[in-house]
Amino acid sequence: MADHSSHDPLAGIPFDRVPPSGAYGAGGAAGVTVATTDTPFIALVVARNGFAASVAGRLGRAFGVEVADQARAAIGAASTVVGTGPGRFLVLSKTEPDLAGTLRALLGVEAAITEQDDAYVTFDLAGDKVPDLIAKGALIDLDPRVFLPGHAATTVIAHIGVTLWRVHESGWRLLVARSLEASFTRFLVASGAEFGLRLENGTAGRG
Amino acid sequence: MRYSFLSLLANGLSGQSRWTPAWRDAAPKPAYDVIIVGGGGHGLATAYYLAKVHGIRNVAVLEKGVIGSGNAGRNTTIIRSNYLLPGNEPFYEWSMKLWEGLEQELNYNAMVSQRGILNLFHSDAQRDAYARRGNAMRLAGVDSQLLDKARVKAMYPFLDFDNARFPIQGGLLQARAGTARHDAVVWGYARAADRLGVDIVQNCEVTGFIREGDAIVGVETTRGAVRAGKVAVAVAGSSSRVAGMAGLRLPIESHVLQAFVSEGLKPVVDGVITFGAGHFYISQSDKGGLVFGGDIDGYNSYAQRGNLPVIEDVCEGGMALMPRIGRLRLLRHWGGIMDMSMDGSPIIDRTPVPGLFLNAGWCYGGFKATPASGWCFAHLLAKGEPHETAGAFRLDRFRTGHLIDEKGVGAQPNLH
Amino acid sequence: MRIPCPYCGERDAHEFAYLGDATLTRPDPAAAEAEQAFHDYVYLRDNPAGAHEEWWYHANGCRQWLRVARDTRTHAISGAVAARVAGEPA
Amino acid sequence: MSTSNRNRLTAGGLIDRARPLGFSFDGTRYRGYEGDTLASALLANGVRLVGRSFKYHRPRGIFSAGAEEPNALVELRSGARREPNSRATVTELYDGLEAASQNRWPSLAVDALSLNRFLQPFLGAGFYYKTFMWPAAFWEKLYEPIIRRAAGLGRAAEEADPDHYEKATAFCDVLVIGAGPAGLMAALAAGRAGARVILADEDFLPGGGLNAEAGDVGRKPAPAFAAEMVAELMSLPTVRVMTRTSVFGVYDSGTYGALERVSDHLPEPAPFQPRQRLWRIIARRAVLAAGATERPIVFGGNDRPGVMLAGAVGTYVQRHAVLPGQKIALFANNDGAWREMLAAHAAGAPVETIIDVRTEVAADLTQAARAEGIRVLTGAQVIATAGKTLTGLTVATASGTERIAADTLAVSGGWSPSVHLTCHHGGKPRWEEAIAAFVPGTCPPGLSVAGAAKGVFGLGACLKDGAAIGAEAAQALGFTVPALDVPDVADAPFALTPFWHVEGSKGAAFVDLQNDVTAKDVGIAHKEGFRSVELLKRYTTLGMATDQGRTSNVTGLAIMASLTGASIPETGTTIFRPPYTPVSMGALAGHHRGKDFRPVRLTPTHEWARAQGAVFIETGAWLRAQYFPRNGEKDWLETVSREVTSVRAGVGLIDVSTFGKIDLQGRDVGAFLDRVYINGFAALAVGKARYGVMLREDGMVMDDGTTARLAPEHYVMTTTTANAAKVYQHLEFCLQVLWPELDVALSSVSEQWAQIALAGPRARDVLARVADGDVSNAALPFMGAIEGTVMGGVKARLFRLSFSGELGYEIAVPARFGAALAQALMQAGEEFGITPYGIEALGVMRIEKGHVSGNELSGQTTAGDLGFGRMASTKKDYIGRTLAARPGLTDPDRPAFVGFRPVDPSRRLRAGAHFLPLGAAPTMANDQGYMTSVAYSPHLGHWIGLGLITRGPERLGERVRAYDPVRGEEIEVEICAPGFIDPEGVRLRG
Ligand SMILES: Cc1cc2nc3c(=O)[nH]c(=O)nc-3n(C[C@H](O)[C@H](O)[C@H](O)COP(=O)(O)OP(=O)(O)OC[C@H]3O[C@@H](n4cnc5c(N)ncnc54)[C@H](O)[C@@H]3O)c2cc1C
Ligand SMILES: NC(=O)c1ccc[n+]([C@@H]2O[C@H](COP(=O)([O-])OP(=O)(O)OC[C@H]3O[C@@H](n4cnc5c(N)ncnc54)[C@H](O)[C@@H]3O)[C@@H](O)[C@H]2O)c1
Ligand SMILES: Cc1cc2nc3c(=O)[nH]c(=O)nc-3n(C[C@H](O)[C@H](O)[C@H](O)COP(=O)(O)O)c2cc1C
Ligand SMILES: [Zn+2]
Repeated sequence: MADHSSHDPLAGIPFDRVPPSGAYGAGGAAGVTVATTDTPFIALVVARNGFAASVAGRLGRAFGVEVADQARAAIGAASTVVGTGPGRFLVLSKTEPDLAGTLRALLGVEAAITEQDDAYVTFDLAGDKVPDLIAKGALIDLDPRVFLPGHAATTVIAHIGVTLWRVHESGWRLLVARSLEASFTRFLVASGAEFGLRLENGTAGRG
Repeated sequence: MRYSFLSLLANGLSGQSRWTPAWRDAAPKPAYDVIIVGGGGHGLATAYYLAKVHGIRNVAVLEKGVIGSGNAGRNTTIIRSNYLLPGNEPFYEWSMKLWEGLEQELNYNAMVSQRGILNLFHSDAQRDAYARRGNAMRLAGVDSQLLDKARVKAMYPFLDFDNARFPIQGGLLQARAGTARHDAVVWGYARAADRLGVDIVQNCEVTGFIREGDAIVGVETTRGAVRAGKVAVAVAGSSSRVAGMAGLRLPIESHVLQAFVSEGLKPVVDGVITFGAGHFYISQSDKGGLVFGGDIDGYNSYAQRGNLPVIEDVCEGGMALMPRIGRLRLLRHWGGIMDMSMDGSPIIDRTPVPGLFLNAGWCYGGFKATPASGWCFAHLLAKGEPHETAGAFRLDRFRTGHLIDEKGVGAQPNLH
Repeated sequence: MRIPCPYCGERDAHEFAYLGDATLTRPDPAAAEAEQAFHDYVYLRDNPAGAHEEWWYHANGCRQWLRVARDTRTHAISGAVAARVAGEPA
Repeated sequence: MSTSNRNRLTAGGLIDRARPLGFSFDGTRYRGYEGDTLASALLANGVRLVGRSFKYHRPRGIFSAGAEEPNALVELRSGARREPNSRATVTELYDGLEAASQNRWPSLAVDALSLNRFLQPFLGAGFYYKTFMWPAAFWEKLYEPIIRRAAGLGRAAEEADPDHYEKATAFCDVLVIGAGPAGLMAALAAGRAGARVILADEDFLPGGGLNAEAGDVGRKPAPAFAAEMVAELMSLPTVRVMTRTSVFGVYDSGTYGALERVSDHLPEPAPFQPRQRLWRIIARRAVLAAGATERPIVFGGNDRPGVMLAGAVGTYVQRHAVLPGQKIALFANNDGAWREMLAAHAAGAPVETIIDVRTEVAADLTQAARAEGIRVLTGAQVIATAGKTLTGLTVATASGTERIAADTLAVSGGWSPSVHLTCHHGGKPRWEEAIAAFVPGTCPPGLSVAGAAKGVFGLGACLKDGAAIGAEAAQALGFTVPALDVPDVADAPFALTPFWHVEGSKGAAFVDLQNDVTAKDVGIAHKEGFRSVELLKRYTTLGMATDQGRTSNVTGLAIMASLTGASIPETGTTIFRPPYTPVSMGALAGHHRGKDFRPVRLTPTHEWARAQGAVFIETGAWLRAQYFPRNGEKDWLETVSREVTSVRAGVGLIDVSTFGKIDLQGRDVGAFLDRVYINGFAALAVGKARYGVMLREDGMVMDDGTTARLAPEHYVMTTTTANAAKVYQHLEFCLQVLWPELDVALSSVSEQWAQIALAGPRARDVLARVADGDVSNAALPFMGAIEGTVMGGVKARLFRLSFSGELGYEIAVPARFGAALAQALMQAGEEFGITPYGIEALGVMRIEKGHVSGNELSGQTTAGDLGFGRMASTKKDYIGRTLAARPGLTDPDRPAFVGFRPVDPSRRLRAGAHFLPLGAAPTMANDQGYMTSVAYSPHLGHWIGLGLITRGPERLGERVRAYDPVRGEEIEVEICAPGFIDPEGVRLRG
């Protein structure tokens, strides 16, 4: 673990590498902590024409959450269903190894399913300063009074496409395309340094 | 009054009291041989060459505001003839030739300044594309040089050669390219046309056409009806609106392009530089302002102003290319409405409506065309035949498929 | 400029890709004069100064094609609907 | 350190005398205090000459106390942090500040170019348009370089800006711009109602006019009242107060641009702090409370250091406890300026004379002045000034002229509301006769104006107006606004007689101080017909300097109006454009510079490739392995040739994950693909892949790639790397807009799958060791596509495809297994000498094989040009079919795709060379096409090329010239079929 105290928190870190785990920026208690993980199982459900509501209902019943066809994250104990577009749901699961298979069985002809387990890197951001940090890249209203737990958005942060949702009071989850992990982490480090940022890169399944 | 050191001296000694109007502020007469709609660079140049080259002097230029208040007065002043396609290249080179003698021709210093344009490339594919273009230019008898990185560095050592996301590999240089003082071009043509008898009528908006049968025989304006043998439209960003009054739909969308100027500075950039890995180009005006721009905003607009995303995009490109400009300040930014044609190239042609002629589709690149556009449009109006260098700029090329698509992006104006 | 995406809510225009006039209909390729009709469809535009119906694709969002009503003189946006539920072209 | 501070009052002001700050100007060291600006500190130290003007290099001093400053521009800091053209009047003093004067040589006091003033009679408006034309060649060589060196003001830093910048976005219900009395009240009204409020002020000390106000507000000194308001606002949970933040532009849909100067008041940014931050503030409503700017009166010698706006004199005295001079005179046309001077006098400023153009001035004012021993001259005009910095004035009165000693002349011609932001959407301000000023006209949607910005000049009225407008904004959004107690302040009437220009005064009378535009220049413009304000501006450069004519525009147009005889509203103003005050480029770029200019996409095997010694190259957003050099290889060509040879002789692998991968599911996928590709896909068998070509509707080729059918209702499409996003968007357009009835669901799976191409005669041997199932020719024939597993259970898709012309496969595995797959293949292939290869070798092999790629898919080529004519189905409609039939696209003379070989095999080919018939002159008319791609073929031992040439396929065997003057080369080439290797395709079917 490296502790970076220079003026430029990214000094010496090659741009084509994920910055190493460690504390960046201002000292003291970190204003933001960032943990990257490979969420084990992700699938994208795209409802076929006319089935969006039905698909939402089935997903909700199957995972024990309230799913509507809108930009919300329905967060269950083992699974989360995130709306990313009309009739489009990203399903994340900690426990379903063949998530796509399960979903195919569940939804039959009502939806097209694709495996997306490896498409994203998950960034878990925690701390009071998270909205301020994300506001340095995104043009959406993240005020904690407006963007409530369970709210989700698919948007751009610093030229990088992101799907994000607020998990609970001070926890936020961001999905970023795997190929952009290094650049996105650089953005977080550069922008979070003023608050003090602690980065923990997960290694599960990587490589 | 002819302009010279002597006239300057005489006026200086007489307390600047003897100057006369650069052009008459004419009122519209009832009829003209040719009416030119639009007092931008193109309209005024057309009037000048009609009078000068073809002896047609009973001509009026009708301008809805003051002359030069359109794109002629708000562009980034780059002149060049570094085009790729045979439909374009000879025309722009003809324009370049006219620029080269413009001041003496007009007796007006338009500050035509051939300090060179350098188009940077950042990949092998881009290099090959520029080589293709540079060779095409040579075939048309135009100067071009393909520079490697070392030569680019020697010219502009302060570009980011060490830490760039898209490293500079080299550039295509046209040394004869450069800039001209935009307003002076307008005023110079206006003054010269006026001297030859052309009426320049300002605050005179064309609001409709007078028809006899199919043919157009004059215009309705905010200052009354004016009849004409021929009506020539050169209204740039307003082409669709004016053509619409004659019942024509054009292969054109109007889009906004923004431009930017910094606070005045001692010399920073000598020539014109374009960034090949983003949307940014820059030169420095003789007054010291860095004049720069980038991509169009990308949506239909008549508002003459743009939005932050493109401003940010342009400045990101600027900082990526020239990290020394971080502490320099943007002084002003504005927008112009361009007539983006469906293949990115212009139209100088008759229209299906008898008596109506069209000069349009100049996109973000018509300033450099001003002299040749005027020359060729005047030729068409006088002779009834296109000028040899402008023969490809036909309105029916979209129907026949003889497109002049320099960028190869097809019928999507916001990508040209 | 902010576009009211019916799914995502109001979003800055830079999240979208623009395609222009949304009042055009792809012609019938089998009809007589199809080439002329395609020419008009692909190349000719009303290009109005004022109310304009236009396509915007929410590329960095819900991936919907939206039909947006916007004034080209003021950039004021009066509404946006998804292409798929938009029904017949306006 | 000089400790003089001789012009500092011993008490009062909003400076902290306990916190002295050292600074230097032109190398001399001085002292100021916290709360000073550079300008106030210079004045405190008696420094009056601070700069040289743009054109005539005339000595200039400090003219204002705010953002409108035209004269006191300095270079701030040094080295890589040098900031030219910094206004001393808004530069917050910090310890160690270094400033230098600019636009002078060799020194500020002795400036060679000040000789220009002798040429001044000849250098009137537009002089350069009238001369420097002879001889023509002298312009670039002689005249222009001189002009360029003389022009400009400060010098840019020569090194990269070392500081960090960032951008951020904030949302609010009500944005209040300006924290003067009106803004504070507006923010309070909306904030107490519970609205989310942002209050932004460009000053480091909120309060606006209150900070220079001598009187009390709500029984407290005005600055204390302001501080109390700010404290309450900061305590409200929904209010955010942003100081040092200029709102610079009004963009669409309630988006405001603002610049926060986070660290400019520090010697350098604190660790991990940006220097500045660009804000995009998205506000449902906004209240502009930006105040007003005082304007001068134009008279001969009005640019002498010591001539200063009256309000600025007041601000320096009240706020900074600085006396701008020891002998102060006022020249004005309005009551407000009198009050300002009386208050300054009361605070200790030696005001000796008041000169007013009006013959009648309110008796209370004249009496008050006389009571203080101030001499009053009414019906009088200043007609000349004297001194290097001001020492005296000549005043014309009814009884003649007289000279008056003064080191400071306060001037006031009235006030102009700061309407700038109201004009950013093209709104035109309206002339208000009562105050002789422009007030806001049509405002951008959602923006209302309060206080002096709207022409409400009394302090009491500003407070009330602010409260009302703030309440209105909150109410419009549905908030209930509690009643607000607005302190009562009795406002004196605002009495003014419009007066612009002392005609017949001696010496140059400057309208635009920074650009050296004089009243005479306005006269020249008038004579020459540049009478419209827009022409006046452009011809004379009036209002085009760094201050954008804050103090000169109205005066200039008033002078023009008096010449034309038109009224001021008929004459109109020029348009105000953003930014309201200049904004640094660094802030507008934010984080996105250097390597972070744009994000980089890394392939799943990036680290693996690095470990293999790869050299990487940018291809669009991606970074890809270009080649893998080995020790002893002398150049890239040797490496690439080795890689190609190894593949063709044995086997190699390359990461091709960058291709776009689109998953299509549904009943109608086959029908859909038939409409987007020129060739047919509905009949493609399950388990097979097919190459497809896609057109734009205008008939040009858009993209190509293979699409495989994995199940009856399930296809996966690959696109080129460059066009991945474009094709996806296009397919969504077709489905959502053109054919919403089709049952097709699209998903991008580009990121999910790592894809590795394995090629070479031993490819199957290698694959067999890694795949878990049967990969024999029977199980996986050419163009086969099957799902299975590899490496003992890793889900995989296996495609038998070949770009190289060799027996080839593409193996897709979930992205996190990409590197493992590469490793496994390397291991499995070890005995066959497997080699990783990069995109250079890939390119060589595809050129050898004659496949088209990015260089050929230029958007200017048709399917016919590229040899795909026969692929196009005639039995169905597809996008682009109709317009591809236009004569221009079917002309048999169009350049068409073929191969080229050098007649002399030792010669190198170059992409971008044009083709000319042998012996033909190098002219455009003889141009027949160009070389699109070239490679050195190790297989053939010479360079080969692909290209487009007129009627190419009919001319195989013919020789032409490849003409490449930009690289000084020209060689003879032979036209050949595009496949240089295995044209029959035996290898790939093997
Ligand atoms: C920001 C920007 C940067 C540019 N940079 C460059 C560059 O660097 N190099 C380059 O070559 N080109 C550039 N261009 C393009 C170039 O400015 C234009 O192509 C060119 O000026 C158009 O021709 P014009 O001068 O005749 O047009 P304009 O000056 O726009 O003239 C058209 C005139 O028609 C008038 N008009 C419109 N409707 C009517 C009516 N109904 N009745 C009467 N009059 C009417 C208008 O008021 C206007 O004055 C740029 C354009 C913009 C907007
Ligand atoms: N003496 C006179 O005749 C006269 C004339 C006019 C005004 N005044 C006085 O001036 C005051 C006017 O009050 P007010 O509240 O309308 O204005 P103000 O001048 O007190 O406050 C305006 C504030 O807005 C800020 N500001 C301006 N533009 C900005 C921008 N774009 N972004 C961020 N901040 C910006 C300024 O820094 C300033 O603090 C009153 O005290 C009034 O009496 C006096
Ligand atoms: C080449 C060029 C240089 C310019 N330089 C300046 C400048 O130094 N100062 C300035 O205020 N505006 C400058 N402008 C911008 C004009 O003030 C004005 O914004 C532009 O011509 C568009 O007109 P509009 O803003 O009236 O619509 C420049 C414009 C051009 C085209
Ligand atoms: Zn959306």
